[in-house]
Amino acid sequence: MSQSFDPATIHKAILEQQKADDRKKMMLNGVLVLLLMAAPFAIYPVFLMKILCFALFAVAFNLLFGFTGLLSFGHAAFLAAGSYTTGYLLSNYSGLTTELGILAGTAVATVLGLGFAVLSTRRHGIYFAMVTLALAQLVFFFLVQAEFTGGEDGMHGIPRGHLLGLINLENNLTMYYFVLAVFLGCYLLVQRVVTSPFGQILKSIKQNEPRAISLGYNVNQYKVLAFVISAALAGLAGSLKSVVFQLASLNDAHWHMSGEVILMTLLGGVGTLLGPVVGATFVVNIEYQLSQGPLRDWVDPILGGIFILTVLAFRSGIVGEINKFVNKNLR
Amino acid sequence: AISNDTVKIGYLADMSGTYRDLAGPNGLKAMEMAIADFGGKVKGAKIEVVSADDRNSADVASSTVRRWIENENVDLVAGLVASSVSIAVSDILEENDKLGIVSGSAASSITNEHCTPNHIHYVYDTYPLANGTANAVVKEGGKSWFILTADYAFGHALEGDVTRVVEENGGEVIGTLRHPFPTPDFSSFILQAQASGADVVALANAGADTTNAINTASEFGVTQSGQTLAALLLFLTDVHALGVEAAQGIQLTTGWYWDMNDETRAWSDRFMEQTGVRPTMVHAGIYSSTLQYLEAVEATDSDDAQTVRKQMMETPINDMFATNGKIREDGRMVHDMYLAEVKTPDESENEWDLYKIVRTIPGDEAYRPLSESKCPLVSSK
Amino acid sequence: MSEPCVLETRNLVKEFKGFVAVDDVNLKIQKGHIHALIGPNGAGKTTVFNLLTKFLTPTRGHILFKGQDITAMKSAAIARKGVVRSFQISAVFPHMTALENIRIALQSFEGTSFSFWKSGASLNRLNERCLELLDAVGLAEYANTTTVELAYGRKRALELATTLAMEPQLLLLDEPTQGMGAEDVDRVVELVRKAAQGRTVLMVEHNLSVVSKLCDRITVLAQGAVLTEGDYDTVSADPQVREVYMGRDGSGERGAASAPNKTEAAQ
Amino acid sequence: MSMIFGVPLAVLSGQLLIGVINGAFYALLSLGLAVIFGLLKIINFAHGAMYMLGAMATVILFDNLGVNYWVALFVAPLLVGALGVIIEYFLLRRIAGQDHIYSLLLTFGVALLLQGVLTNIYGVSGLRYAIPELFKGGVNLGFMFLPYYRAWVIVVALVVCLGTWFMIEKTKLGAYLRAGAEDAQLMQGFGINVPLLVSLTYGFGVMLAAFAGVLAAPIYSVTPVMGSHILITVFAVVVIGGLGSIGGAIITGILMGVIEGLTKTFYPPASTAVIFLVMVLVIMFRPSGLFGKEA
Amino acid sequence: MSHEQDRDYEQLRVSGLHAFYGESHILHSIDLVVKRGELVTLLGRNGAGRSTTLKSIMNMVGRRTGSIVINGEETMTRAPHHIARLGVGYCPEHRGIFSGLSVQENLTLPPVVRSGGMSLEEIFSMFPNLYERRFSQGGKLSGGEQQMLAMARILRTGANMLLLDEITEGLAPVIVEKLGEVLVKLKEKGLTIVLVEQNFHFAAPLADRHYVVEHGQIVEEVSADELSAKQSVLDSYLGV
Ligand SMILES: Nc1ncnc2c1ncn2[C@@H]1O[C@H](COP(=O)(O)OP(=O)(O)OP(=O)(O)O)[C@@H](O)[C@H]1O
Ligand SMILES: Nc1ncnc2c1ncn2[C@@H]1O[C@H](COP(=O)(O)OP(=O)(O)OP(=O)(O)O)[C@@H](O)[C@H]1O
Ligand SMILES: [Mg+2]
Ligand SMILES: [Mg+2]
Repeated sequence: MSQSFDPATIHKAILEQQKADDRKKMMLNGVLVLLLMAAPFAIYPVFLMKILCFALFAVAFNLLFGFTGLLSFGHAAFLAAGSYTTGYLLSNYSGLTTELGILAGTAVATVLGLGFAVLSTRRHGIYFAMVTLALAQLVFFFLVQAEFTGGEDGMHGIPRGHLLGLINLENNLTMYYFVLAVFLGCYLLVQRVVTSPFGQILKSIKQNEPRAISLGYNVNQYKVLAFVISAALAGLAGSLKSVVFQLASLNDAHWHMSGEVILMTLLGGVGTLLGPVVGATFVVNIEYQLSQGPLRDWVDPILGGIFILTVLAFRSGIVGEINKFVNKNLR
Repeated sequence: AISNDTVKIGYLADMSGTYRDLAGPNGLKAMEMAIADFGGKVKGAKIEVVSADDRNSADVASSTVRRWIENENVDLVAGLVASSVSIAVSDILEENDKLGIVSGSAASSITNEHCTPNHIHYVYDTYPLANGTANAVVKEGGKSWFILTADYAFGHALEGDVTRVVEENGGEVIGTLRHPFPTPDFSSFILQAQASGADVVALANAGADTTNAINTASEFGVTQSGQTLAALLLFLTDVHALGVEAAQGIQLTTGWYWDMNDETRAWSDRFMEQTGVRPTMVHAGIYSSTLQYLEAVEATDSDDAQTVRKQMMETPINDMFATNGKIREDGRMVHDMYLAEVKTPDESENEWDLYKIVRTIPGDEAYRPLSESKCPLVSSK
Repeated sequence: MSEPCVLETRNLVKEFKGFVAVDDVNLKIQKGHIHALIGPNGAGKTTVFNLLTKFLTPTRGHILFKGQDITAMKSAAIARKGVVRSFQISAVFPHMTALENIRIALQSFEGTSFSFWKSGASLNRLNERCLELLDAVGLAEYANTTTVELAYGRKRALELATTLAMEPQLLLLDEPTQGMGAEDVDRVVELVRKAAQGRTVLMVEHNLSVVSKLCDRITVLAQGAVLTEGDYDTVSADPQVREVYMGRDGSGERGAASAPNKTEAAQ
Repeated sequence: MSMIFGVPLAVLSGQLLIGVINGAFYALLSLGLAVIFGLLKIINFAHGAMYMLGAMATVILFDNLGVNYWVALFVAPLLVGALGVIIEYFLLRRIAGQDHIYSLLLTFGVALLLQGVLTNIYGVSGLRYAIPELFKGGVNLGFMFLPYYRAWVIVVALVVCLGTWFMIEKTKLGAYLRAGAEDAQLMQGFGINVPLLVSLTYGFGVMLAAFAGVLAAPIYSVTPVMGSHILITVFAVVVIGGLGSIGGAIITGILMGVIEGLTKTFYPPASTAVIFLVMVLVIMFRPSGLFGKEA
Repeated sequence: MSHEQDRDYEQLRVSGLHAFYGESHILHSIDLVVKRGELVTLLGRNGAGRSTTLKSIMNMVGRRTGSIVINGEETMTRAPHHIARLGVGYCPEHRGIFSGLSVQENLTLPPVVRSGGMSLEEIFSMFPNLYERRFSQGGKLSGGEQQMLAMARILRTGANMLLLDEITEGLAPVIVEKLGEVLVKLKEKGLTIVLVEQNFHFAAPLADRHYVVEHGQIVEEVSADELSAKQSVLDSYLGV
């Protein structure tokens, strides 16, 4: 106790540790990038793109849920906003280049996110979840009613078009690398956001909101910004998806989709960066494998079983459990 | 020649959701029956079946079909129930020049504005359903109509078709009411239908909505108060679920009924042995279309989509499902439809003894004439 | 009384559904003072704090900070003005390190709190100040320790350090020694004394030995209203105060004093 | 005939009555949810499935064992309640004290499981169940034809709702439950067998859902998916009423039935969306719902 | 029954008690014995493990090993509600008031486990504040009022062994004084009391014996008559 601690030494130790952590992060990022670059040579690219779109969606959701502590039950609305907007624009304005269509979809989702955020962030816990759910249901209702969405049938035959008017995206491999680039960009952005000065405030709000208020933070503004970023990324995921699959459908807007993204995130590991990616990969795969195999009539009950098992047996998710294991055994 | 020495058929349908009973796992059984009846091989080539649950999602369906085509060399995609799925899938088929046979979908747009040279719509669509039923009911004196419409594309289309037929026959639609999809409780709507005083209350919806509406109508005594109930899209499974008590007297149009003749009965008996239930028109259609497809493959010794489709269009269809059916250039398989009436409890001898066939509607009269078609494939335009 | 008044309340009232918790309270806190608010349980002390920091809205009355009416301001704005409270129940960010806890407070002066694109390393320049503050409360060695793992007393110290990081002009402390052992109480007394230099402190405290050691002026609340006001000796001599608050013994001392001698123990 | 916004008054009163009847269903269902959430802090996404089980059990018991409606009215909820106790004992108990979200996911999983298994056995077209002989037919009220069965529904649902409300808000057992909701461990430290209480409460909550299911069997199409459609709506009702508010759930249930009914009259396509609109508005202005205690 | 009156009757015997919260090992072999009618304190620094000891006795911690015998019954495998029914009244740290219940409901909530508890009137006369606010919600009480309520409600149950955790925390000196009187009365009635207390000034005159807890172990036992002799040892343990 009487031992004196020199702030400079401590500071140095802290910086060292930061550097070590950064190195680890870089390495992990590197591995991820390499894996994804090589993947289409082993796995069907459209399937990979599906995984990437959902992974982006889950990463976006996790920014809000895992890092800000806000459980949105309406994120499907942004996915749908992105996919319908992009789908509509690309189908109806043939002059539009693909990336502009995607940007427009993202922009609409962003604005919608701002609307949701303003209406919901003052509420807490379950109420927050329920307001977002209700708003998303209204969006769903709008999409069912509106003429341009094609109602139940959805939008079909959305052209993939040309990137920057030059690169033809009809080719699956080209499309894949475009989607991958966007995904990685967003993933790194989120990685940055959660460690940024802003991310620190989000973390503090998640852990102890009244205290953050008493330190002079207008927490609602922070929540709104986090929400908007999350919505924008979710919208981007939707936009990409509509280009990849060349369709937009009501499934994107259904509350089951909002539930599914929660499952993905949880299964992968809430509040971890890689978790949602792993979770999305897992869920998309499982659904696909099951619906092909002899158990195809049993997809729902099996998914149900996975829900139950996850919650009971590994609540911190795949990545979370691995982290725990590593921390316990290798530190 | 037959690619890879295999004819590979992908069966894609809703296996677990709302439309499960319509086609679903039993549809796969019907397809397997057809393959077995055909002999299990075409021209020495294997016939393989892969199947998947589309989960009623265009996303799932399209990624499955892409994968089937690109990685597994699937030649034919069959089943196809939800219209959103059928439309999405036919786009992909066209892109890759593979063949699809839609058996479960109702939307007439599938061979109209959404027609492609790569698919066939086999069993029925909303046009003859509306046509057949509305025609018959108006002719029996049901002049003023009140339509309960499921509020989405399919319902709207059906409503449009009915309105046209009713008005053409000198009737009048005095009210329409669009209800959300799905609606668990119809009492409010039935009450409004009763209050309208219309002769006929028509249900332009499907599945659980229709059965719910019929149940509620019977509970609120719609027919007792002198109104006629007309269900525009009602499957055998729906009527079975409702029971003749609630459904008796309802008129409906169907593409096929298991108890029409010895041939249909014989096939249905075999089907029931395997599945425990009587087949719907979709099950029968899947059986028939698979057979027709395989015969075309055999005749042309090819599994190329265009070759087979052309052959199928040139061959009249005569089997237990259809008499003199023909596939038009827009992909519509045109065959006779039947106006049926649900039996009364006294008439019905067992749980599947549900319909009496009132009238046969010749195919050309039933389906949308090519002259009205919006399909760009139609040469006469 | 030449010193200016930092905080003033005028006829402050808070009613809860017909129950008056704070009844027409006029407080004047002088600059540089450590001012104590004492009174029996349920007198309304915490409620007054809540009103001052706008965790509750006054039913009537005004609050003035350095002459400016802040009655209508929001909590966060008041905190940014320099009126900062620490909580009756320990308030920290449990899954951050001690250093990060303090950094959150310092960040509010940085103007980069919305910069979601900036690297986290940009915050490192705050670390030095954080460590200074941690050192001041004797927590330097725990800088990198996650807060949940800290013992209760240390959490309190951390919380105080965080509060100090806000450069408060007026510090509101609600029972800073509650639940602490003798050792910690003494440490906190020292801390508060240090923290009070150049600042004004308003504190609620039931431990009278702390009050007597620290406070320049004391306001006694009872049933929501001011009973009396003065320095420790005046107040503790007041028979009314003795009756409603201090009790016969009047010492009200707690663990801060050394263990009692035999005579007291035998009593 | 007098008209309101182009709707005859008679039709309107009919719609109001229908709204109240549907509201009684909502009330029963949301009451169960509110009991489970309010007392156990479990977000029971299996509630729709339990409602469905109640209805399915009624039909299956009749088809296989010839159990009639009146017996089913007791037996089906008891069976479902027992299943609830089992689910609580083997699953939910293990995540007690964890974040709400886990109970939501767990029960959602249970719902998927039950629904999926039954779909594979019974299909989705619906099972048939006849209105009990006693309630066949109806009475003409002048402005509408009221089937006897619907009248019965409203009476019995209200009685059950009020009884439940009384038990929870006014009795000692209710006080135990409310206290257990806040700090179960401490309650147990006082000598109360909280784990048992929790199991029974969950069982009771799902029994209410199953009871609604039995009432629904003769009038709605009984399918394994019947619960999933209604679930989200019922959740909205509970939130509007104020999570955990028992009385709120009942009153709001009826209120929402009426609002939905009126929407079905004036602008039918919005009738499922209207509840969510109301919910957004309510939470905007009354953050903890119409009858909720402050959050 | 007769042995229950017996002053030498061992009401609580804890031996070799270890306790864990998840991974962290908090108690390291605690041994203590409390006789009928005794008032024993657990002293120690913050975080020493005193509250954890009480919670372990109630079986409210993650995992325990060792032995806890209450009224002659081994309770290691007993559920908490069973332990309470043996006549144990527990007043937790941080009060544990049920905020949604009214004061009166809070008071009458814990079931009576034995006869001989106080009546509501007695309690209200002891704590007039509570009487005034009896219809308020528990959560709306002031800190001190909650503390009184937490203490008061176990007096009603007739428990004959009380585990009290920091009951003077946040109370005005007058009330603390009154609580002291209450404890004396309870002792006179023959109740056994285990008191965790920071306020040594309060505890010293009441207690028969003191245990000093440090790092999850009992490091010292001091009886009332040894107090002055061991003053300096105590001071050093308590960091005075
Ligand atoms: N939200 C509320 N609703 C109703 N009454 C309240 C509310 N908050 C506080 N009270 C009442 O107001 C009175 C003052 O409470 P307050 O918490 O300010 O007391 P205090 O002086 O801090 O007491 P203590 O020293 O015990 O903490 C108490 O009687 C309390 O019951
Ligand atoms: N729920 C918990 N989970 C993990 N660790 C805990 C938990 N509760 C207490 N601890 C740890 O156990 C140790 C002993 O805590 P305990 O509460 O028993 O101390 P105490 O002697 O009562 O001190 P205090 O004066 O702080 O109440 C402390 O280090 C504390 O951090
Ligand atoms: Mg207070
Ligand atoms: Mg303690």
